[in-house]
Amino acid sequence: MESTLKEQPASETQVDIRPPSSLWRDAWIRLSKNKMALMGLWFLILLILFALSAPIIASRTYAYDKQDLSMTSAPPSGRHWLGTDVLGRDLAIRILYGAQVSLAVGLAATIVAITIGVLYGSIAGFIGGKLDSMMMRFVDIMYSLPFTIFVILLMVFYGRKFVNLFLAIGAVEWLTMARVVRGQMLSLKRQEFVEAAFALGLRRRRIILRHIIPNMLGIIIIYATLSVPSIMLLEAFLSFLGLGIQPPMCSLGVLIEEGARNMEESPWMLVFPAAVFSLTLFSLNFLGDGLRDALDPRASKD
Amino acid sequence: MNPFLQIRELKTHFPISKGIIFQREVGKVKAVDGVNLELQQGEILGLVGESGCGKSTLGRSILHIIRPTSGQVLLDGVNLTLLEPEALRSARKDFQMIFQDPYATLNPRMTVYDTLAEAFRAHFKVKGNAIKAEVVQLLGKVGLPASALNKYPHEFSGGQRQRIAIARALAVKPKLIVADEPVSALDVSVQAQIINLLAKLCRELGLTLIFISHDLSVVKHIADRVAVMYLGKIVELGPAVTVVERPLMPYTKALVSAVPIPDPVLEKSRKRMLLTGDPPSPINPPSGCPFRTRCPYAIEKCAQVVPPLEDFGTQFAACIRIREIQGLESVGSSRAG
Amino acid sequence: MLRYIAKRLLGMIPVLLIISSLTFFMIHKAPGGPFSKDKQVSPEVLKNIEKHYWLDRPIPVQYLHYMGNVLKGDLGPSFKYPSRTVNELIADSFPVSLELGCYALLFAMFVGVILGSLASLRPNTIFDYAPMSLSMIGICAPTFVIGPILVLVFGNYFKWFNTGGWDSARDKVLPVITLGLYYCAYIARLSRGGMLEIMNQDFIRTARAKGASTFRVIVLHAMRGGVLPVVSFLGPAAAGIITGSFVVEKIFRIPGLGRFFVESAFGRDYTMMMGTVLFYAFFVILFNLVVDVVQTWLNPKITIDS
Amino acid sequence: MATPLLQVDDLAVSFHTRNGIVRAVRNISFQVNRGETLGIVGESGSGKSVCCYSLLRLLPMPPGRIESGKAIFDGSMDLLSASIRDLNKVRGKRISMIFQDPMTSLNPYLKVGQQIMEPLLIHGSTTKAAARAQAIEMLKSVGIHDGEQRMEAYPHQFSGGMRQRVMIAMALITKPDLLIADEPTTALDVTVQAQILELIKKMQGELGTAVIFISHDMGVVAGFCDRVNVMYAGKIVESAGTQKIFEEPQHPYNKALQKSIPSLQQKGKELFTIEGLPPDLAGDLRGCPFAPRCAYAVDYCRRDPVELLETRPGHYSACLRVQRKEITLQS
Amino acid sequence: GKRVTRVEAGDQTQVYHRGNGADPSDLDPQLITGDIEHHIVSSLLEGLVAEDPKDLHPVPGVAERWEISEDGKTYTFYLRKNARWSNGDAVTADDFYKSYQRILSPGLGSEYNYMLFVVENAEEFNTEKVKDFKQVGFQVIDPYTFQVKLKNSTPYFLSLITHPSWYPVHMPTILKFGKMDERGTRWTRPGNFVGNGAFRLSEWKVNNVLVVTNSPTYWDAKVVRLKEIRFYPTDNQDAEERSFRAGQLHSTYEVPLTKIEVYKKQYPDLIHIDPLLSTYFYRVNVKKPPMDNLKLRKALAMAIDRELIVEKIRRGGELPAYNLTPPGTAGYTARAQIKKDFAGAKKLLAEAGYPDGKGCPPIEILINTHEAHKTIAEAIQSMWKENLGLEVTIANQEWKVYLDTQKRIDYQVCRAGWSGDYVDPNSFLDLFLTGGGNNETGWSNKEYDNLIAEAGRTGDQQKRMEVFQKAEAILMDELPIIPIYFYTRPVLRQPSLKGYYPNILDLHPFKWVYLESTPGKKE
Ligand SMILES: Nc1ncnc2c1ncn2[C@@H]1O[C@H](COP(=O)(O)OP(=O)(O)OP(=O)(O)O)[C@@H](O)[C@H]1O
Ligand SMILES: Nc1ncnc2c1ncn2[C@@H]1O[C@H](COP(=O)(O)OP(=O)(O)OP(=O)(O)O)[C@@H](O)[C@H]1O
Ligand SMILES: [Mg+2]
Ligand SMILES: [Mg+2]
Repeated sequence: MESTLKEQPASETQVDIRPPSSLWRDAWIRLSKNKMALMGLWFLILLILFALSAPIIASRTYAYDKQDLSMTSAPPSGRHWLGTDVLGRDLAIRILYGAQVSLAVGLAATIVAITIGVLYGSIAGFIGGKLDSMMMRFVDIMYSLPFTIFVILLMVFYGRKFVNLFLAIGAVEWLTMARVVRGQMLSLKRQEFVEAAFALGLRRRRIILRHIIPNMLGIIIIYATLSVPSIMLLEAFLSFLGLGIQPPMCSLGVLIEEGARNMEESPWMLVFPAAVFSLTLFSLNFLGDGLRDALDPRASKD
Repeated sequence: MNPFLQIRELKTHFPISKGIIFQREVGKVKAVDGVNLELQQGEILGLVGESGCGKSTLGRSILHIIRPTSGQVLLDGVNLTLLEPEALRSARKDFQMIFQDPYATLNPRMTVYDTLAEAFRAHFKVKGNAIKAEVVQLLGKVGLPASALNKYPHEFSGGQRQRIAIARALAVKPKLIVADEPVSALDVSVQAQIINLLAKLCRELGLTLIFISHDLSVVKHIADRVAVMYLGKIVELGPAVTVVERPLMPYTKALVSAVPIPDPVLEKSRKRMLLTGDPPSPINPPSGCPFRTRCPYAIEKCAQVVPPLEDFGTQFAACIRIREIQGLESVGSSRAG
Repeated sequence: MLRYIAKRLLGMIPVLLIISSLTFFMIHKAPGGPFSKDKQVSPEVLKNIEKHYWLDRPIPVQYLHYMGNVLKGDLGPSFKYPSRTVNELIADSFPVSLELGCYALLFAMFVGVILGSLASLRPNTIFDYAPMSLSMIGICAPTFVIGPILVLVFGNYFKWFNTGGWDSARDKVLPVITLGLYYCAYIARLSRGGMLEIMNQDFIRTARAKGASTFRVIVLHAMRGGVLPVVSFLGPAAAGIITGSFVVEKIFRIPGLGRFFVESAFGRDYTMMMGTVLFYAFFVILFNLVVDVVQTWLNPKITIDS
Repeated sequence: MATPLLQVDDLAVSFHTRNGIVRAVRNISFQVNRGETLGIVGESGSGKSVCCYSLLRLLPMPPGRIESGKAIFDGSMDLLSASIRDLNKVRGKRISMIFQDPMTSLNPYLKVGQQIMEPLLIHGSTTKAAARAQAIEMLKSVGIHDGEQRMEAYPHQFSGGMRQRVMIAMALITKPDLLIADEPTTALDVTVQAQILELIKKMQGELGTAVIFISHDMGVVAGFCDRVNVMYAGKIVESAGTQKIFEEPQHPYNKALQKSIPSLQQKGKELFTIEGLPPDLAGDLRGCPFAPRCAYAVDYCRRDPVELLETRPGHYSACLRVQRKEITLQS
Repeated sequence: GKRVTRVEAGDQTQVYHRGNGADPSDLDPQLITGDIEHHIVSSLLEGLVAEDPKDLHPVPGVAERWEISEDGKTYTFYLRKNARWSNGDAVTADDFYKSYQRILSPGLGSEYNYMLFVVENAEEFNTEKVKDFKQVGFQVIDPYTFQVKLKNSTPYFLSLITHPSWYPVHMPTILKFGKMDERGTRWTRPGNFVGNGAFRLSEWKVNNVLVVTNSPTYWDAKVVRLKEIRFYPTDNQDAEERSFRAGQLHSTYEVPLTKIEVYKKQYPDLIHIDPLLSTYFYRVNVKKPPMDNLKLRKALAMAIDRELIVEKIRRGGELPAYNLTPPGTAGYTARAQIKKDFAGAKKLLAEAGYPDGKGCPPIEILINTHEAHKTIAEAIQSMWKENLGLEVTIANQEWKVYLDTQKRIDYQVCRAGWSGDYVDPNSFLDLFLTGGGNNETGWSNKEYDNLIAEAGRTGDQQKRMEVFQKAEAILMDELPIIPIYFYTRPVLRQPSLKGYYPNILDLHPFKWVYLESTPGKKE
């Protein structure tokens, strides 16, 4: 059995073949074992697919703006599965279209806002000192400027373009993120492992991106998943100001507002859009929680 | 020949403040208080001293991990204290630290592979596979199996973590390492392995090493010279064997006499020179000689002058009564070391 | 620290100046004026009104005039309420908003942190999902949905609480919950994340080894570090909660400041708007300062480098 | 003989990780008597700490799992199956623990003083003031004399050795029946170390405290412990009175270990080391785990199961060849 | 135990809890502009002439009788001697004289001063063409005789002067807090306010509540049965409705659209749908192609199914509007009407050059953001699309931006509404005079202008109406506007609210209102 002894290094080379696992790869493995998170992921994918196929489904049944004033505010029925709205439009189709708009706006704007917020907050927190206080005062200023007027000006001078919608959302949503990230950065940058990375001679950018941000990803993800719904609702407000989507197009936020107005008489108008909204939110959050847990090697269950 | 590392009048003080809103500075911890040192390339300096005397702080100040309050550090003729941040950063390739607290200094979200590869990438332009080979080799050197690659710091034992930290410092192939108790958590066999490795690196590649340790036998074994610190100052400096076997300073003597011996019979039977008195606080150190409060030979004069580090032929010591004490000792000499 | 605070407070002045000038020029750039109505005011009358409010002068002159008054502590007359000054209106409504906001914030923090901590105890079990789902009600159902529902259920059906007003405790419960729920969700989730991060640390093990009960471990050992992310969220949240209560104020007929923020913008009530924006800015900055101080207090490793 | 203070039977602990099951502690049994000091030495990563954590159920679970075993404390309570409530009454009061990594084991958000006082406040009926006085006293006895001020400091303001002493003070303050000390003096200079060992000894003398003492410092073990367990790869490979361990090693690993001690070797020479790497604990270990690195190993060593058996009176070894008396390892 | 609701308590103590729409901005009768303030002020002050609670015909107010000269141009009012201000002062002719001087002084900038422009030289004084107020047609004959000279005979003069702009104000009080023509002084605050109405101001908390209590100094105090009226500003219809349902309000300001049907079915005794002197219409920018095309405008106007909108969308008992002036405005009903004719519309569209909508650039409907406007715009959008094949978009703008856009006539089609200030077709038809401030369509027609002017001069009511008929016919022929429906005001009222009658101006002299609970009828 001399050979078994020599097997020892052999098993090492076997380990060698495996690609070195990184935080993300491990996270994925762990995530794929988290049932709730997976359910969230699947629901989101499904919803996105559904939302994207809205025009196809719509052309087979009813268009999103097809009114039937003889069937206004009709409860769910065989013809209109989820009922109709005050103008007799098929709610199911409208929800699909609304989801399309809301998801697009919510996800895209969140990504933009988070990216800006994280970078901004990290830099401010990491470098600290004068730069930090200047950057944070800028955030204070942005917080304080009257958003409504900002949006109105944006709309009046640059038109009701979709880009401006993003601009408006982007202008506010990153602020809180920046502050939260800065707070995290302040405590993380004092951690010994950051000092060690520093002593290693790593570039600051690398320390921030590779060492610190992964350690606050949990918070970032949580915040991001919460941003999506707020942005969806913010979009409704912007539509109210005239920026954003225009009737008869709709978004989930607009549908919910409409539904809230009719909630006693025609509860389905609120229940269904709100359900889609909530499910999106729940999925996002369970996915987010799952991701957070997956990204924490110490919390691993497997 | 110019010394490879020159440390001049290095001081690092920490302000101590009280209160949250009405904060005020109530004093300073003089963790390092005027240290002068010179090291040749390839030399190993053992740094010993009482816990809390400022060894780690000295190490970190030399490497500018914390900015020293004053003083200068010259490495290979380059004054680190004057370097711009970016220049200092790239200069870090040449000097590394093995931290005392390995676990805290490992990024909890990085696998061992990432941690070590990061060190490579910091200063070398190498591709993935090459890095991997290097990393595996490095792990082998510190006695860890390749299966450790994909694990996170929390999945290791104390000693294993310490070895990861050592590997990380070695990864950039520095010219100077400050090793802060690098082997304290290792069993003797692994400890031997690491010490051999470090010694070999110094011998063969001209690595300069400052080796902080409490284990005098290890220090004696590996170090060329030993510096003894007390309350932020170097109080004795000389060849390792001499300092350990024939210490001049009363403090060093006490230290040496307290070294445990791995032999139950000898260990239980021997006599120790126990220090009496309170170790002074670094916030308000005693006047004059910092050791005088616990020194059996202290006289009034000790409270008046700060003893300079004087050359006594074989070694340097900071005590105004060395000669008298030596005289006393030669009468009733006792074994030391 | 005191110096730092003083410095930050001093630093407020330029920031407020920037905010006020930006706002001033922004609102004057926005189409429509305070006296544009669907029944057009005759030009002669309009001229007279504008003269009365200095609106007929060049904008920089108006600005200087306004700022001069502000420095004297006078925020000017309100356009919407001609017989009242902005100072009076803020003084009347702010205490209400402050009360509402404080209750809501306390509610959000209390419930949020509890739910978050509970969830963090056994992640990915029903004990995690349940409190998390509960906390998310606040976001799933936006204020304008949850508010009416609460009123319908507890005001109209059970008749436990009043449907509007701001006088008795019966008036206050529902709006506080409505306003707090949204922030509660954020706080719960952030504290879950923060607590999980901490609960895996070694020093929690130390606390356990001392025989500390789970409660003690959480409250004494984990909470301080665990709520750090919540704390940095609190600055924006507090500012938002005190002023962002517009919808709640409308639903529950609360005479708070929130509506002035919104309505002054919509009504182009320039002075009211400037007043509220300055006031708001002051609070934003103040809260952020408080947060920064609390952060250093919670985390001894953070030093304030002034 | 009276019942031992702690009787551990067949303890097995594993970690279920994504890289497989790491069996960190493999069915070990030992006992600790009142007033006795049990030393545990061994390979880094051999499961010493894990074994101790599992006694107080402090392992991160998951991924850790206590697979089997009993740990009867004081003849009555099984630490491994007791309710958390009961356990909490014991933890910190009757059994204290000093952790290996003082930096991460101290709460960075709390003042040191508060942390030292805490065990008293949790268990005792002491007032805050009394606890405080006691804490300062305790700090003094571990060599931190400016306790009044240091109580108000935070851990990161301490040096490594001071943090370790804080840990020690925290563990000793309740005067436990059993002290589990996981490398308590690694960061301490020899004078302070001596002082602290003296302190523990004094306590043992006065209160009959038993100590489980993990250390790599053979010198300290030699001077401080009554009995020593040598661990390797999750198993106890040798167990005997201190003197016997040092003088008559009964396991090749122990013998090799002793040869590696630097103080006994000549300066300038390479230190003796054990060739090869310790086995991967995630693997299935048949036979003697040390066999691949053992100078004495023969075929069956790698094949046959080993057990810890009494090879001489009071001296247990897990070496098959020693058990079969094929080799003697006298140094 | 069961809690006594506010309404139940109020019924016992004659405290009327009234949902009053938005928050009143001021109580100066000469500065206020909205009906919200109007309601409150009408309880605090009384003019020369008051309204009958049922049909609002002029009844004696401060003036116990009046004489009208032959030519209908001179009115002489004889004030009652027992009329008192709330501080005890007598109400005299001088008070009226000074009040009118104040409202007409240019410095005050009263937005409703034009209500007085029927008086000789009033406009001239206001625009500073006449400096001396003595030349204005007001005259104090003696402390209790007051004379007004009009420019033309104005048949609706007596109903005109029930408007708050004709209320007297207490000059000493005003002068106590500022100059006579100073805006926004504190004289309107509780404690300061001195009125001569049936109630006096006792509390005014912004956004919270405004309380008036009955005034012992009022000359007709014995008929006033209410002790107190509490006006609650509730600008959220749904919240208001919930409060009503919870028994916290006796009456609401509005009813949410969605609730109308429910109440009509379940609580028909609580909902009241009152007609309103108000029209909902679309303005059309006649200057901008393609809307400058009359045929297209006609096609658009004809392609709207107003019945459907009223029945299916509004559901508040509104009337479809085929012309501008609400039917029965002071006995006037327009004869000219737009037709609903989809086929005809199509034909017209083809004639306009856009057969089946082809070639017609997209039409944008501008609305200010509001759920109701949005829904109607969506419906009309769909109708134009279906019936005419036109591509229509909707743009919503925030209120002030929308006003600005409308004022600059920078739109194609834009939603609008108008309520008459007084019950007379003139209140609607003079909107579209050339260059009129509220025209906002770019439309101008000489003949129309002349007709409206002629109507102003005509004393004979019969003839006058005919002139208006002609004018409105022109308007409906040229269609600078597309009428859609006539508003109604659906409100909720507790049955215990008595002496409260529906009328076209939604005015309810509180003097006559009282509370009387009908036992055993609740829930
Ligand atoms: N959380 C964990 N997940 C996976 N493996 C772990 C975990 N904790 C410890 N281990 C493994 O368990 C084994 C025993 O660890 P332990 O900490 O008990 O070693 P030790 O004997 O204390 O070593 P040292 O002397 O280095 O502290 C090690 O091989 C380690 O890799
Ligand atoms: N960040 C800090 N703030 C305040 N005081 C500090 C800080 N870091 C270290 N000190 C103090 O400086 C002194 C020296 O600390 P240092 O860590 O250098 O000691 P050391 O010699 O390494 O001790 P040990 O052997 O115990 O690790 C100690 O008194 C310590 O309390
Ligand atoms: Mg140290
Ligand atoms: Mg260990």
